[in-house]
Amino acid sequence: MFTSSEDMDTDEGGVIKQFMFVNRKAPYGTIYALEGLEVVLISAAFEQDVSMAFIDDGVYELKKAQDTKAIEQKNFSPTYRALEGYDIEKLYVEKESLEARGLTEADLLVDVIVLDRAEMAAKMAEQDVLISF
Amino acid sequence: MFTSSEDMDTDEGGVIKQFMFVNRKAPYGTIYALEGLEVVLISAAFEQDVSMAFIDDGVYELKKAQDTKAIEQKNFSPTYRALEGYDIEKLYVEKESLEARGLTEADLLVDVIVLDRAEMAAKMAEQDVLISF
Amino acid sequence: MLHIVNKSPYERNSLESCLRLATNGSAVLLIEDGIYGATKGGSFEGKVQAAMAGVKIYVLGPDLSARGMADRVIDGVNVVDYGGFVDLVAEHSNCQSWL
Amino acid sequence: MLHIVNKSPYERNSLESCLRLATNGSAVLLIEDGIYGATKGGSFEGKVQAAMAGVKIYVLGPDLSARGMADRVIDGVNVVDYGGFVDLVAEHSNCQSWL
Amino acid sequence: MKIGVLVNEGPYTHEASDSAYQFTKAAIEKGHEIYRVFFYHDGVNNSTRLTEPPRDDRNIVSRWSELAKAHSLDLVVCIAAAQRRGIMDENEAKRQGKDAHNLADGFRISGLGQLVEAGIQCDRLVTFGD
Amino acid sequence: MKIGVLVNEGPYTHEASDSAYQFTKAAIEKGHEIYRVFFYHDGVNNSTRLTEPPRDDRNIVSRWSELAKAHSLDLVVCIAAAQRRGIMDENEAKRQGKDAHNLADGFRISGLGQLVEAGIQCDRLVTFGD
Repeated sequence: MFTSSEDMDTDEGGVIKQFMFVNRKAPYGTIYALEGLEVVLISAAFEQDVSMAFIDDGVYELKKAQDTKAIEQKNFSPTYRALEGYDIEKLYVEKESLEARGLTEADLLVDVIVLDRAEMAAKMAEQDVLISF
Repeated sequence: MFTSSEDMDTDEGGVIKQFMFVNRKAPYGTIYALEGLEVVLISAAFEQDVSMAFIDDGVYELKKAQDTKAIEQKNFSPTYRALEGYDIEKLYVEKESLEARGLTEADLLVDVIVLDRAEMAAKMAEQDVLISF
Repeated sequence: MLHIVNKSPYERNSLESCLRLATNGSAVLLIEDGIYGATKGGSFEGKVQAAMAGVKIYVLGPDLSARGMADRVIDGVNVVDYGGFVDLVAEHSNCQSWL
Repeated sequence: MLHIVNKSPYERNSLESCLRLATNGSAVLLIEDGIYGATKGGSFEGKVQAAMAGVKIYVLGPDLSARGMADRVIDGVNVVDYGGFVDLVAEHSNCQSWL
Repeated sequence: MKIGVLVNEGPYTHEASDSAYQFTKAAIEKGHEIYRVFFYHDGVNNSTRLTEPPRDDRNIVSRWSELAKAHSLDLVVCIAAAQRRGIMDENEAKRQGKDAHNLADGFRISGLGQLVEAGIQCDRLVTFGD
Repeated sequence: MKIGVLVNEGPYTHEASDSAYQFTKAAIEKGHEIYRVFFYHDGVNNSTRLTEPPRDDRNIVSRWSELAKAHSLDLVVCIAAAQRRGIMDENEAKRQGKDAHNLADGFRISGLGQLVEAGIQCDRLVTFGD
């Protein structure tokens, strides 16, 4: 699923931009979380300063214990654990979004950086490129 | 736009059911209001007991003074006024939805029956078929 | 009457509108992203708890498990599979999907 | 920073989340069904009024007129056309669409 | 019991088509009659035979085709919605002067009246969408 | 200024494609360079030449084709998203063993890297979607 290698030309003349992929949707109900991950993985080949933000229902993407057998969709949640291997290590999760949903860091399947709303807002504001799903 | 005449076979053996088309989406941002109207108009040919419910952002569909020139979409709001000619006269609008949006009956482009939430709930419960957009 | 809700109550107003317009004695089935409405600990739980005085709440197990929420179901909410979904449709004389 | 919101605040949480995460001095442009967030008299107006202390609110005129809401704009909200939309994008160093 | 199913969203992007498929399969297993599955709005996009999902993913279109074949299901695609979105059978393509068509096996294109008629004929009509 | 545009929803169902088109046209009129319009998720459905909207409605697909022709726009359709949803050019159809293709004039199919590259090359990237 994540093996596409088209357009891997990374010779962009050394420009390094801050890219943030903003995830606000729950998994499986819509495809945005999955196709969002596909962009994130491709972006790793371009040697940019990449981060992901998980806000609102986007925090559900990281919930442990996903088991999709009965809905016959592919469980793509292990991919979040593979991001480290792509040097994508900045996974920011908004504290207020977690709390509103009764979740804690212990519920998440990967190590994240929890930011409160002010910190998250500041982090978003400093990006060069924000792509939202 | 509303002239399709496929499958106008109305010989259904005299069954008359209560059909309610439930409109909960604003116009133009999505196509549901427009394509919903297309079903409503077709249903008129089947001599059923047809009504429409306008709940939540669906009440915006009936707002006066729609002018779509600048977004280059077709203004389909006059169609609501044509419904009477199809004997579709039961347009139910939820009072609470209007109020939450700061609208009154005077803002609507067609005569409607305003129901409070309890009346609307009872009306929905008595239907045979509900189709929601 | 059976009400079907497939949206997260944190993202959209569907479940809130459904609960506002469901008559006493009707049933509400939560599917797809709607399953989050059946889970414990979040800020929407209180509204669902309050609604349970008048309506029966069901949640689709396959969608719960997919999202890793199978062990978070609010007490008193009934978990069903697709067969149970079909039974709910058959048992109630009409249904409305809150899209 | 420019925030773009295209959803009704009565249907989704997009505008509320945007206002929660917009830093002081940033701009918010309401387009498509998002324009209802810029209109007077509804239950969301207070939140927008409060936000205007910290952020500038813009609304897309073509989408307002399409929905018959051109005469309902909250005082202090700026109406722009597609050209003004482009200018807002150019004037701010980055932008985020709250889909 | 006679059941009608309405599918309002396309494949993959929303879970609606998956849910409708699982519901339909379960209803058949329970002995109910699926009178018709009607595809409206973006739901018409479930009927293109040109999809080619990743090998490790479900094939939503052919899954519908196969279910239709196995149980003689009536899968109806709304003509007006299909025209807006680029779904054509051979006849429509000819009529519209198009050089290609893409309707998958087991689907047929017809009018919205087929949805209303399903509402009249069926004991229940269940909607799946966004 | 160099501007990139990302379109995430298909034609007609959501206003996203309309807004993206009006924005792109206005940006060109203001003298900006549209570096690329990238179609992702259901946005790939904007690129099928098989649509046939009602005569009194806008033709979203050919409007994009014409704008591309008039201003040499680069309209790129994501290959992975296109395969899931049944959008094929002649090459892809051959490669996948499909008997038809439906890509409209002025669009080309390519990889997701083209989106990231647009993010790097452009001064601004604006997203339209649901």
